Parts: sequence; C-alpha cells; structure tokens
Amino acid sequence: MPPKYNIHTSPVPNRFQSITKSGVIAWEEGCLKCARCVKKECVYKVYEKRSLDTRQMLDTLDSECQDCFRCVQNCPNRLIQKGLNPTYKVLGDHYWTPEIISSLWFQAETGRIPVSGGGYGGPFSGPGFDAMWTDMSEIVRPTRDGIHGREYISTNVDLGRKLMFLELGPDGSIVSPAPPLVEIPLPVIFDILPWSPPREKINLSLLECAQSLGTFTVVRQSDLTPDLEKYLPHIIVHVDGKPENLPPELIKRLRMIEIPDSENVMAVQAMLKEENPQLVVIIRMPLNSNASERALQLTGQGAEVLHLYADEYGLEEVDQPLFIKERVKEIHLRLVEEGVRDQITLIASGGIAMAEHMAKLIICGADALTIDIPLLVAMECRVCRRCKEGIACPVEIDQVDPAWGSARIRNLMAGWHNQLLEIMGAMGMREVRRLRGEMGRAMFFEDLEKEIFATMGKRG
Amino acid sequence: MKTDSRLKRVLEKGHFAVTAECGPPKGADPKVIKSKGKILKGFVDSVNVTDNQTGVVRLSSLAACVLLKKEGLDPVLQMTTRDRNRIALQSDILGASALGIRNVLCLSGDHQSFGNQPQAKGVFDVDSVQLVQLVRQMRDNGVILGGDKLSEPPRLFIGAVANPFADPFAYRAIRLGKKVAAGAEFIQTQCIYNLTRFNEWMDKVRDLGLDEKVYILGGITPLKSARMAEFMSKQVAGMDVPDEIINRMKSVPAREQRQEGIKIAIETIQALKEARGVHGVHIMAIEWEEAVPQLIEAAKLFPRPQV
Amino acid sequence: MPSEPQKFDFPDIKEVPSRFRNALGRYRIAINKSCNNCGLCIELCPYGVYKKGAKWPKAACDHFCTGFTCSINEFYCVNRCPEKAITVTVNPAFEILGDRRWTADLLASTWHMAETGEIPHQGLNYKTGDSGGGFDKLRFIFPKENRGNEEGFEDVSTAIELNRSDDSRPKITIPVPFYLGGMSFGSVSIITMLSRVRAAVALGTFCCTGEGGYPEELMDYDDHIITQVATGLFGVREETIKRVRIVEFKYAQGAKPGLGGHLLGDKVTPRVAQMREAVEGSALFSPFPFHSVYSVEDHKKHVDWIKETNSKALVSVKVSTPTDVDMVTVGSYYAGAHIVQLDGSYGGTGAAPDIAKKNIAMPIEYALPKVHKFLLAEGIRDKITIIASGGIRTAYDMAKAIAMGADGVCLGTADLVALECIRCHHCESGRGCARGIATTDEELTGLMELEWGTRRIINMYMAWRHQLIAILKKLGMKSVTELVGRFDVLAHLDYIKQEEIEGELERF
Amino acid sequence: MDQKSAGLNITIFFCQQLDANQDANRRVLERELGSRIKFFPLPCSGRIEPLHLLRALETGADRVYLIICPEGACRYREGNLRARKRLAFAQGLIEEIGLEPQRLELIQTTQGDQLTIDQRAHDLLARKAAFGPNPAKLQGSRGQANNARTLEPMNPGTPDVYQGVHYDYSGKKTFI
Amino acid sequence: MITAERKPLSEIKEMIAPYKKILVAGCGSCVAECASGGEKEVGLLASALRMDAKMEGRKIEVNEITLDRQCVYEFIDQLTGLVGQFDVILSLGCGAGVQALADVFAGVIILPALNTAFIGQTKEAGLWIENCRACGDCKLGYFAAVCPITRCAKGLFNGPCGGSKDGKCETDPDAPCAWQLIIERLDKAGRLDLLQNVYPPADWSKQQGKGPRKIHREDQSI
Repeated sequence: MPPKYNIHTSPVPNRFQSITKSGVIAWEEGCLKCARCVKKECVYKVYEKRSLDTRQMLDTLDSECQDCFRCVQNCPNRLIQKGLNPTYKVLGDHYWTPEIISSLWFQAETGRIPVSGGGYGGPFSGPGFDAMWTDMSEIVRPTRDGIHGREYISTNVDLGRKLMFLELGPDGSIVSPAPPLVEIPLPVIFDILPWSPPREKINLSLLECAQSLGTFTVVRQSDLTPDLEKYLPHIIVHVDGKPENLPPELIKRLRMIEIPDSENVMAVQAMLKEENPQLVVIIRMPLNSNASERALQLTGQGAEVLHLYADEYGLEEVDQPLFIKERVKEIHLRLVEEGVRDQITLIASGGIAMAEHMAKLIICGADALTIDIPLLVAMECRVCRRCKEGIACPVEIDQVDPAWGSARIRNLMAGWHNQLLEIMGAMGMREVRRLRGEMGRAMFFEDLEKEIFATMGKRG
Repeated sequence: MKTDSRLKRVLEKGHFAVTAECGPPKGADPKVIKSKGKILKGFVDSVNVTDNQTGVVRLSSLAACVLLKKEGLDPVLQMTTRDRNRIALQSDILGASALGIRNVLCLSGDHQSFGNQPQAKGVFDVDSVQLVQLVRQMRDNGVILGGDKLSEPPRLFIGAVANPFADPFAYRAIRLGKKVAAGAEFIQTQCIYNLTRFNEWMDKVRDLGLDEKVYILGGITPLKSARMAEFMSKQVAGMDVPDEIINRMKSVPAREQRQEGIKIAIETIQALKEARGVHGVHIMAIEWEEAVPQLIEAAKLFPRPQV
Repeated sequence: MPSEPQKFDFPDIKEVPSRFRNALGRYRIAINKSCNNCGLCIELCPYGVYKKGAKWPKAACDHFCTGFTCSINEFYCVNRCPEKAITVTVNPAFEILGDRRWTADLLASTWHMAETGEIPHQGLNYKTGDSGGGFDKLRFIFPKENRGNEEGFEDVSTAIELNRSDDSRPKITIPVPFYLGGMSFGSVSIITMLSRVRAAVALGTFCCTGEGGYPEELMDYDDHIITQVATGLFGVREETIKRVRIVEFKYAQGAKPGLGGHLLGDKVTPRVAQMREAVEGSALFSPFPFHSVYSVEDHKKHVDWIKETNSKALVSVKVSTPTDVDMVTVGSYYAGAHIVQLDGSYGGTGAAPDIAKKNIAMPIEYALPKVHKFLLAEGIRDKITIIASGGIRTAYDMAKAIAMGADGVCLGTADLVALECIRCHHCESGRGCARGIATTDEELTGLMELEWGTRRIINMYMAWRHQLIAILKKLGMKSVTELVGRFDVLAHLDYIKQEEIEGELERF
Repeated sequence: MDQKSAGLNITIFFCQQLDANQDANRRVLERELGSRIKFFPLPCSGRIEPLHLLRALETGADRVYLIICPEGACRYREGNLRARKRLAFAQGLIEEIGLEPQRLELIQTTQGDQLTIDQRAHDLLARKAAFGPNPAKLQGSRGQANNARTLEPMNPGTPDVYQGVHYDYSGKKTFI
Repeated sequence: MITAERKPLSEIKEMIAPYKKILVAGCGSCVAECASGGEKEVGLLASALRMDAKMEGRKIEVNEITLDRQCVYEFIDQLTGLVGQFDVILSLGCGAGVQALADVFAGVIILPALNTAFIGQTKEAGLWIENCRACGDCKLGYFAAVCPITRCAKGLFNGPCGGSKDGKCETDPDAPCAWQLIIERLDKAGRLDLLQNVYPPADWSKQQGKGPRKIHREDQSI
C-alpha cells in the first residue's frame, strides 16, 4: 500500500467580500418591521450577519445570500428584490468566466470541492474543454476500487526522461544509468504568473504552498532572491537570462530547472547537467503547428521534459491558433505513433482553469500541467488585470500574508486533487499515470453530434 | 318668576333678541370695557364677553362681565373648555353666579395653536356639550360632576354655539340637537353671510323641532372691507363668505366699503327676522363696537323692549 | 402495443396557488399612491392579476400578467387606469432565476402549470431551455395540415406497457408514459415524498422510493411504489421488496455517474438514521458500484435474487450513460430486467460534485438513439422497456426522448419545481432546502402541506399530458407508442434548416 | 484650480446601468489618479444608502458624487428617486456637523447622453475646486485597508480563523 | 408602535461633549420601524459623530451596537460586559429604552439621542401618524374606531367643533377632521344613532394616575 496522499484543508476566510451573481436591491423605505419578518426567518441568517465593507462599499447581504428567494417572496410589502449584479457579469472575461472564478474562490476559501444539488444547470457543451466528457464504469466494466478506495488512487506523476529498455553489459550489469526522475504527488506545478501586482509576498505564498504539497513553483531567475533559499528544493528556476550567469552552487542545489527552447537548447541542457547530473531539465516550448515535429525532434535528441505552453486562454500565439487540448492530443499521438511517447514527460500549460481541465488535458496526453491564474484567483484575484495596466490591485494581493496565501492555494489544490479523484474513481482508475492519453475513455462532442444529431429528421 | 337674565326675559316674551359681543383688552385697564359697555348700553339685550378668543391672552371674561354688570348691562359669560379643567370650570361657574352673572355661553374655544401661546397645553378636559350638561346639572339638580351636592346652585341662562357652515353639514343640525339635549337654552350661531346655507340648516333644525326647544340667535358680523371679507373667507376656520358677498364688497370704492358692510348686515338681519324659528341676532362687530348702535337702529331693532 | 387499458379516470384540476405571499413572474406591477380604489383594474384583467386589498387593490397575482404585449388590448390596465397609478416592469428577479437548463421561463411556466393545470399564457417559453444543445436544439417537424384542435383528445392513448418480456410476470400498463423517479427519504422531506407518491397514484403510475428506506407512511400506496435497491442497500429489507410491484436496481445515477450516493451528515436526522439503519448526524455514502457486481453475470445473480424474493415484481435497472451504454443495456436485458432506465447527466436532485454533473458520462440525448438503434439491431427492442431520465424538464422533452427511442420517461426535478423549487442548488447545505422541499429539518418541512404538494404535481402532469396529446395529434398519431424511435419527426437546429424539411418546425 | 490639480480625493458612486463598459472605461483615471479616485458601481443607484455616503467621507473622500439615471429611466422603477432622497438625507446630516453639504453631490444624467463613466468623471474632476480637503476624514491616506465592519463592530463571538502564520491543518477533512 | 425622532445633532453633541468613549446603542423594535433608532440610524449617527469630533480636533471613540429591544432586560444583556468600556451610552431607544438601560446599568451615564414622539401607525412609507394616547379607557367602540382624544385636536367627545371644513381640521388643513371620519364611518355602519348620545367627560385618572401607571397580572407572574 502506498502511503495515502491527502491534502489537509481548513477554511480560510476572504479578506474582501466576494462578488456574487445576484444582488439584493432592497428598498428599505416602507419596511413594516413585521414581528415575523422575512429577514429574521432567513435560513442562512444573512440579515443577522449583515455588515458593510467600506473599502468596497459592499453589503454582506449580497455575498452571503443563497438565493432561496424566501424573503423576496414573503415580504408583505415586496420591499426586497433581487437582481443581477452587473459587477459579476463583467468579472474576468469570456474564458475566465464569473462562474469559474467564483468556483475557484469557493474552493480556496473552504478547501471543499464544489457540490450542489438540483442537477446540472450549465450549457449542453461548449468550446475547448467543454466539448468533452469523461467516461465511467458500469456493470460491463466495473471498477475494483470505487469511492471508498479513493484514498488509494494515486495522483503521483514522474517528471524526467524514462528509458524504454535497460541496456545490459556483457556481465549483466546495467550500463545505461537511469536518468534522474522527480516525482510529484499531484500532476500540478505552479507556473510563472502571466501578470500580477508586485510579487514578493505572492511568490512566498506559492513557494510555501508548493513545499507543503510536495510540488514545485517555477521562479524566474531574475526573481530569485536570497530569502527564497529555503525553498530551493521546490523551485524550478526558469532561466530567463544567460544560463552561464547561474551560480554553479545554485545549480547543484536545484532538482529541476527550466530553459526556453532555442536552437542550442540541448547544449544548454548538457551544460546544466554537467554541473548537476541529478538535475531534471525542462524545455519550455510554445504550442504551434510545428510543436509536434519539434517535440519529436527534442525527444530524439534526449530532452527529458517538455513544457508545452499556450496563452492564458489555452490558445497558441499564432494567427490561426489551435486549442491546447487539440494540440496536446496531436503531439501525444505523434509521439505514440513514433513509439517514443514514454521516453519523455509532457507538461502542458495555458488556460487551465478548473480541475476538470486538468483531468481532460491528461486524458489528451499530458503527464502533468502547470497553472498560473487560478493561483492568483485563490488569493481573491478577480482577473481584472488592473495590475497589468499598472493600477493598484482592488483586492490588494500584493499585501497578502504568505501564510494566508499559501493556505488558500492549498485549499484550492485540495479541491482539485479531490476532483481528480472523482473523475478517476468514476472511471475505475487507480493511477493518474494510467489516465494519460486514455482517449478511449472519453467522449468528444464532435463525434457524438455527427453520430446522433446530424442524421436526424431524415425519413427512413 | 322674574329672572335676572335680561336675555332670557326678552326671549321668553317672544321678542326678537339682540346681543352683541365685546372683546376684552390685552391689558388690565378696566376703562376699555367700560367704554365699550357705554356704547352698547340700551341698544342690546345682552353683551357676550369672549374668553381669550383665538387663544390670545386677554383680560378674563369673568372680570369683564363683572365690569359690564356694574355698568348696568346684562353680560353673557363665555367659557371655553380649552384652558380650564372641570375643577376650574365648575368653580368659575359658581363664582360667576355669585357675582351676579346670569348668562353663560359654553364652547370649546379656538385651538391654542392659533393664538399667542401656541406652546400652551390645551386642556379640553371636557368638551362644550359636556360643559352645557354640567352647568345644567349644577343649576337644575344642584350637583357637580360626580354627584356632590352644592350648597347653593348657580343661576344661569345656558347658551351654546352652533356653526351651520362647518362640515359635515348634514350633521350640524343633529349636533345642535345634542346640545339642546345636553341642556342648552339659547344658541348663538357663527356669522351668517351665506343665507342659503343658513336656511337649509334651519330647515333641518325645524324638521327636528329644535326651533321650539331652544332660542336661536343668528350671528352677524358687519364687514369692514372687501379685504376682511376675503380674509374671513379664506383664513378663518368655520366661516363661509360666499363669492357674491366678496364681489359686492369689492364693487364699491374702499371708503364706502364700511357702509356697504353695514348694508349687508342689515339685509341679513331682515332676512333672519323673517325666518321661522330664529329668535334674535348676535352681533359680533369685531373691534368695531361703535357700529353696533347704528346697525341696530337701521335694522329697526331699536328701541329695545322693556322687560 | 400495450394491452388496451381500461379507461383511466384522470384527476380533476384544482387551482393551487403559491405557498408564498408573492409568486414570481416575469412582470411586476406596482400601484402607486394616486390609486383611488375604483377597482377598475380588478374588473378589467381577464387573467385575474388584481385582487381586492385591505385598502387598495393589490396586484397579488402579477405572475399571471402578460406584460407589455398586453398593451394592444382594450383591457390593458396601465392605459385604462383613470389615475395612471399602475406601472408594469420586468421583474428583476427574472434575470437571475434559474440556469441554462432550467431557465426562468421554464421555472415560471412549470409553476404556472402546477398552479392552474394549464399551459402558461404569459408568453413564457415552456418548451425548451437555453442549454444550447440536445433537447433545447431539437424541434418537432409537424406535417403542414393542422391537426392541433382540441377534438378527440380522449381518443389518443398515452398509456405504455412496462413488462414487454414474454415471462409470466404481470403486465403493468400505466396510463401516462412516465413514472416518478427515486428521491430518498432524507434527501427530500416526507411531505415531498408523499406528495409525489399520491400524485403518482392519482395518475395511475408509479413513484420510486429512492435509496432511503420505505417509510411506513407509504404503505397505503404499495401498488404504486417502486422500491429501490441501491449500492448502499439503505433500508432494503425482504418485506419491502415483497410489498411492491416493481423493484429497481440502482447501479448509478446520472448526476454523479460512477460515484456513490451521498447524504451529508446534517440531513441524517434521527428519523432518517432509523430508516436507513445508520447513525444520526453522520454522513452516509453509498458505494459505487455494487461491491458484489463486477460483471453481467454478477448482475444477473442480483436480478434473480429479486425475482426469487418477489415472484410477481418487475425488475428495473437504473444505469448511467458511459461510452458503452448500449452494451450495458443489452447486458441488463440478458440478465432479465424488464425495464432499463437510462439516467442522463442533467438530472439528479440531491447533492453531487459539480465536476461529476458536468463532465462524467454522456447526455441522455446521445445515449437514447445509441441504445435504441443497438437494441433494434439485436432484435430485442420490443422485449424491453426503455425509460429515459435525467434532464426531462417539459412535456416536450418527454416527447423528444420518446421520439429518440425511449418508451417512457422518469421524472424528478420537474416535481420539485412544481413544489416551488427555485433551483438555488443548495439542497445539500446546512439544514437543507430553504424552501422546505429537499430537507428533513422539521421546521422547514413544515413549510409545505401534503394536499397542496399532491395537487401541484397532479396539475403539472395533467398539463404535460395535454401537451403530449397535442403533439401526437399534430403528428397524426393515436398512441404514444407510435412515437417511439421516430427520429424522422425531429430536427436539430444546427444541422437542419427549415427549407430542407417537409412540414413545419415547432416554434421556440 | 480644478479638483484634479487640487489633489482632492474623489469618490464616485454610480448606477452601473449607465455604462455597460464601466469597468474598462474607468481604468484610465484609476491609473492616473491611483487611490485618489474611487469608483463604486451600483447595480442600481437605489442601492445607495446614507451610510455609504457618510462612510465614504469618513474614510477619506473629499468629495463624493452620486451619478444616477435620467428621470424615468430607472431599471428598477424608482431607484434613482430614492437615491436622490437618500443623498439629501445624508447632506442634512453632514450639514449638522458643520461639513459642507455640497461635498455630497447628486449628478443626474440626461436622457440620451452617451457619456462613459470616465468622461463623466473627467468633467467632475475639471470642476473648480470649491472645497479643500475634507476636515472630517479619519485617515490621511485611503490606500490603506480598512476592515471596519461598521454595522457590527463588536462581535466577540467570531473567532479569527486565520491567525498569524500558523494554521491548524489537523481539521477534519471536508471533502464534499 | 412607539415613534421617535432623532434629536438635533447639536443637542446630542452638547450632551456627549464631556465624554471620550461613546457607545451608540440602537433598538431594533419600534424606533427601528420608524427609522430613528435602528441599526442604520446607529451607523449614521456614529459616523457623523466621529467626523464631527475629527473636525473639531477632538479625539473620541464611537462604537455601535443595536439591541433587539432596549426595554427588555433579556435583550439588554447583550450589553453586559461591554458598558464598562465606555464613558457613556448614547441610546437610540425610546424613553422606555433609555430608562431601562439606566435601570440596569446604574452608575453608567445613559443619554437619550431621540425624542420619543407618540404611539402611532405607519400610514405609508415614511409617514407615521399618531392614533392612540393610551388614555387607559378606550371608547373607540362608540366612535367608529376613530379616537377623538388623539385625532381631534380638541379631543372632543361630542364633536365636531365649528372649525371642521371640507373634512379637514381647523388646526391643520392636511389633517382630516376626526369627527368627519367618525360620522362617515358610523354612517357606513348604520350607527348614526350613536351620534345623538351625549358622552360624559372622560375618566382621565386612568391615564394620569398616581405616578407611572402599571399593569400587574397575577396570572402572568409566576
């Protein structure tokens, strides 16, 4: 039995009121102050807890209300109305939707996975990750470890190059030394943030959390400061300057390092590995139409880990971009076809906003992935990108206490981990390593539509 | 038995009674009352002395009545329930009787908010109807409220007021009946300008047979000017000055308006004399007492009968 | 064809207004202070929006208001009010009510049907939601000649047969092509449960107990109850299996396919605990799957066990929709099931992880044709009853599901909406449903009355039946059984254009 | 001197129905003026309460504007009417403490003008600075966090779950 | 319910001038209904007082609390343990609330921030009208449930007086004449006969007894 991996959670309150979908539009004038006032009968005690946050001029009525409408429907003078909160509507953007952001807030605050009653209320399908369903097991293909075995479902992944076979010397000894592998307990790494307010405290939050989870945070070489030293075992240094400038003693103490793809990237890898043979080198390369070719090439040249990145919307930074899941699928299948898939580790990033994206991207062929914006959202970011424009962060993320920040991210990761277990549990799988590339255990919108609906309405 | 109240005697004898009003001064000088009494003496059967009218502090009605009595007039003591509770009211009634006052007019009084003491606490312990009843009980049964016996009952001719012009109109005659039932013996009405309405009211009064149970004195106030007519129409509570009267006042030049006012008053008095069930007039020449003799002569109500 | 049912006496409609003081509708009416209490509005409005109030008229039923479209009528109150005291505005609540699947329109129209038993007149879309796919993009193609009049409604049969096998077990015909799905005692209140059961009795159909035991209050209705044997076996006893005419195996549920059932500790009250033979206050998990079923053969043993225990009962198997849903169905048939219930992923009334509801298993709209075609190819389609569930919200969904290959449907959420569920999605939290439907909290349970609940559900389904018959008539069908598998009467808006079809596309 | 160059702190409450793109539009000014300008979008100006206005002044605004919809255009029928009355009420209150009531000002927009929120704010900033800094504000700077929960400042029953650096990770798992 | 209005700020300021630590205590019942002493009004007054002190360069601390009801000991308990931290409690309760606080916290200075007005009815949003004087001897039965003591400016039992015009009172052209209402309603009820009764003077002893009135019910006290 492998040891159980379990992320402990504990509620971490918001510093700011969160923005919710509906708002109370209460006309106080004319209140009859009924003895049995609907406000007093609120099941959620929303009105009793009422207060005003003057930084945001936000009433707690809005963030605490669960929309049961009893007060709206029972107020004899019809003084309480509820309406759409326009601020919610403009939260985030078309991809980082208000629903995603508020779900991430909820997970970061409570450490619980979003559970709701009353069935699914969302759209039938959608673009990107929404055009895909995962499979489940039932009667003809049951699982051996259902929900109760879920603690024993492994979410560990290995990062590094794997040998396809062992080379043995004439005497039977192994001549090809196994390349270094780094094992992380869940397939998530914290990436460089695409934008953020000043990040001294933010970086500390990420590192503190990565350390407690047993995973890594990618930190730019230029952001490395002496006070981060104690986190070195959980830092992936992203070499954004000259690799020669990296102090050798630093390289020796690192477990992983990331270098941008370039013509001489293999030479840089060699140089780094010479300094520290136990170092796992990640090559960060953009997703585009050449990516599968390049991935194949780098695999052939001995690359260990490829970090395939798309933009914050999961799109390639080219004119006619493909969505990350399609390109990763293509790369994975190409490497499978060439018979080299298992030699290399693929990390994917860009547009991963929900736990389900993690599972789906792994099904499409990634071994692990990195996340960025959700980390900020865990710290109450509203994805307004004001910081990017040089405006002060409305929720003061630059001021967070690293202990608070890391606890929030930890909660979020616990939520994601548990949701990954849900998906795998339903599929009857015990290893996230086995989930990788299992496209046969998924259903794709395009295929199903073609099979079912496109033929309808025809006679016979 | 010959009563001390001249007014009562006049009415009982079936004469058309004439009373006038006398407002006490805003000061302690008795001469003002005396001179007003002198003007009116011989022209009227009784003189009403107002009780801090419109809530303005004036020389007390009781004191003024005594002064007039001394001048040989028959005063009517007006008593409002606004300023005194039942203890004070009953005590003053006894005092008035002892001082030889023989007429009392019971009314609730203008609201204190109109006068120069708007912060005063309005007493209104009893209302006008209750006051009538209370005086009647004191006089006829010799008891005060609660039933305590008086050693000597007061002797008073008991009056009340009626306003045929206030709303709700339909109820006005009923209310008069109520005052009669409470014990009122004579009634003085609000100033009459709208004869039509007054007659309507009188019809109802007659229907109820009240004209045979109580003496009704129509209120007359000669207008001094068109401005006064307008003011009374708009600003004075319970007053009904029809437009035609105002227009008539306006139609004459300013210096002739007083005369026109007198004319209107005379015409009204003539009309009242004709009306069945009207037993006299009550002339309220506000701060214009000198007009009263002229008016009474012109209305052919002079000389007053000897009773 | 089902055996000719004896003429079933459907219940009457009796108006059952909202439990709450102010029903929610699309429009709100305000009467301002200038109202002179003339009462004209009360006289004018044919929809009964206005009622006499203590002092002034009240727009007590403004959920019946047809809004601005009414302005063409001479009885339009806003124009006619002599004091111009009436204003009509869009209810701001309407923009936040509901979700993509159960839109505000659908909620309001379901409430309307539950209140009046009639099709809503307010211009609400009572046929489809806004999910952007599946049922919401499917439309009936009606032949051009109009058969939509009200004549001969009673000649159209809506009955279906539940036992289509050749075994010796009883035939069970239900006069409507649906029964009510399992909602356990614990997940919903006893009042909710009884309201559903009693409505099922009135409609001559069935209601499933769900996986929370068989409360004794239900005993009077044994003949209309399907009892559920689920993975947790909560409350399952031999005598409960013997009492009923249909026993249902629940392998999975569409809202959380591949996951077990789950009742949070808060909802495990003493009564619930006793019923489930569990400990008060502790969360209850049903495992997934049956720990004794790892193959079709194991499955058959299960079915045999039930058949042994109750020699007259039909066996239903409730499954979700994995990629190989067709194989699962065939497997169930060979294991001896009479009914296979395919539970798609949009239903579910209890708590489920969002990730499961959204992502796991395929929508019912895909699963039905897949299964239907496969069974046809296997030559066993007419030996088994296929019941679709999981996201059937309207009479139109029901008809579409049947046209896509189901014999009938199984319903749950719609009942709760009839009971004024507002779909706040908080059934699972705290004391449970704030509106007293999905709760075991005594105080909250007290928010609803049994007779009220029963009537609301009956009213809604009577309105559904009416709509179903209208659809069948327009299609020229005499029985709902003719509709099964008729893909040709359906079109998907994304793939078929109006000009490409013979007939007319259903509007909305 | 105009209000902008006078360095005044401006707070603007506004009805969000006026500018669908308010969040983007107002950024020009937020970038330029930092914490000197604060925007509080309201779902309806009827959501404003006198307390909001007072607290805005108390926490550092020199001038507070409330921008409301044109007459008769309120999405919620009478929100803007109520907003007007509430502002007047707050004005009365600050006048009583000797603060210029004009520091709170109602701006009613006119039917048909298509101004964005930043354009409106620009106009307000360009107005002559009739007042100096607000003598009643409690903090000098308003960039600072102010956690005051004004309606219920004393709630001894709420434990501070987040205390300093140490978390209690031993709490029982709260999965679903 | 009992209505009240906030005192002018100048009067409140003068009262609290000597004190530094002030607790503004609202009441969630009657005075909340008439929007003079509820949670919101507490917030507004506290905010205004803080700003005022700041403007005058005084350092004061103003805290806020709103009790469910100030006139009941069980609710006043919400203050127990808090009062000691303050120099003064500024009560936004009615007169009963202020006195109840003072009764419990003897030795603490309790100041009234409201002027208690009357017992009345919420006529419409923002309009409260007095309709009961608590005379202790209710005669509404004779007067078609319109209280002449409260609603007639002169308290006439045998009205209306001569000042009633167009259904309005002579003292206030906006105020309905109570007697007009009485007559109309008696008419509707077919009880105009009641108008002919001469009602005796009221028994004021039930209102102005000896000192504060009290009701003592044996059956209600254990």
